[in-house]
Amino acid sequence: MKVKICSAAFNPWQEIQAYQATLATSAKFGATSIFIGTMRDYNEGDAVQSMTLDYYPGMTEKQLEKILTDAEQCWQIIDAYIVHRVGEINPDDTIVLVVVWSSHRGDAFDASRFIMEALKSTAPFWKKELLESGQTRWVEKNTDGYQKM
Amino acid sequence: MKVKICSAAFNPWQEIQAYQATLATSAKFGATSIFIGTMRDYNEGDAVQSMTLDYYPGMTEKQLEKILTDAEQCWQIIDAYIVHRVGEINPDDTIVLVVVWSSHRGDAFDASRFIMEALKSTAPFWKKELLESGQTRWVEKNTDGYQKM
Amino acid sequence: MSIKVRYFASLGEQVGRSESELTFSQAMTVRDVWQLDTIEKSIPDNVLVAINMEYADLDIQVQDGDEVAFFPPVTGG
Amino acid sequence: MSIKVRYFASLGEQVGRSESELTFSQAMTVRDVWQLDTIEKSIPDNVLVAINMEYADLDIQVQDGDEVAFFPPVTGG
Repeated sequence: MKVKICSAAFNPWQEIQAYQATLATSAKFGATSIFIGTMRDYNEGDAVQSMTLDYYPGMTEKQLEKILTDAEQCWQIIDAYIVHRVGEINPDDTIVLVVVWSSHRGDAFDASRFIMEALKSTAPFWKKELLESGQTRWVEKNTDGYQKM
Repeated sequence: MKVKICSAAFNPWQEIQAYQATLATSAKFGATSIFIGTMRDYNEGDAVQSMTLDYYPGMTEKQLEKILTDAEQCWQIIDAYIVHRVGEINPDDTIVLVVVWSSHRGDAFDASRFIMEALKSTAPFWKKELLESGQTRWVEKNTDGYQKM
Repeated sequence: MSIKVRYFASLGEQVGRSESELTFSQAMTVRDVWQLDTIEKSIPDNVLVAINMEYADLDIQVQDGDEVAFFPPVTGG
Repeated sequence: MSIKVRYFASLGEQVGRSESELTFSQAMTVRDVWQLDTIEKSIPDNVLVAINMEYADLDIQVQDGDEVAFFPPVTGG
């Protein structure tokens, strides 16, 4: 299991394939569940030009690792990988990638969702948006991923 | 939304990228949830050499399309794509790919899981395994993806 | 009237064929079709049925030109 | 004893700096640290606290050499 903080744009498909190639357990994972969060060009009704993602170097990695360890204790996971972007971000850029490899789909789905919710509520990242209007604003709170929007 | 039946091995990453490139709604999807089912080299305690996936041409596509339409009625989906393999399959080959693009992660997670469960319980596909021992056997029943194994 | 009957996967192996053409004059349900076409074989509890490629029940009456399919629990994905 | 205090994101902007070094002799909780270091500013309801990069409560007593961090609700992912 591994976490990675990226200060430059990354290609999620390359990241998944490169990490998957390192798994010794080829042909043992029947289920791969992947979540990709992408920057949208709008938020709360406003057009967003770009975003800055701030974090707490050291604690952020530690917290992401803790989330993976927690997930591993609740579900049967073969491996898991988190990549998270920081710094200047443009619309269409990948913000977060979560991948869980498991023998069975129930564990893969449960664990990937748990990881995303835990990341959204506990991993020290903060978004500051630059609106098309030129204004900047901090995003105040993440929404609950289990509630329907 | 689209479904595709493949009689030859396919690369899930290429499929996702090619389909995603056709989406007109770039920068509108914040969340992508992906599930990939891969052939394992064991099942129910036995080493499996290869597998044949039988289907009902015509009905299978129709049923997969119905599943996508049902998902679209329950969740806010921007697009969704299913690719499913048929014919001779080897360990490590991708059997199924489900991708859901949405504005929010709750919808993306819910819909992709719904699609997988509906596919597993209603899409006309049948697996016949060739064991390392040389015996063949039909897989009798899919397990419930919501129960922990 | 005449219908096409199809059997898939393990069910095709049990019945011994994957397709039949049936011609008859009286009204028949899907269950009757099974009994007529697979003499002496009782209908499996977990059988799935489709008429014209849509799921249906054993008690539905078949129509001229229908394609009736019988198959075991699905195991894709 | 001395500790390092850090403020992140909007909280750093509110407090007017991202880091302080504090030296003191009496026992202090995280809440005391906030009050000592950010005079006249009441502690926000939704503030999150970490000591040495692990989540902690406002009532925990700080130790010499600790890094105490205050930050707003997280918004990653």
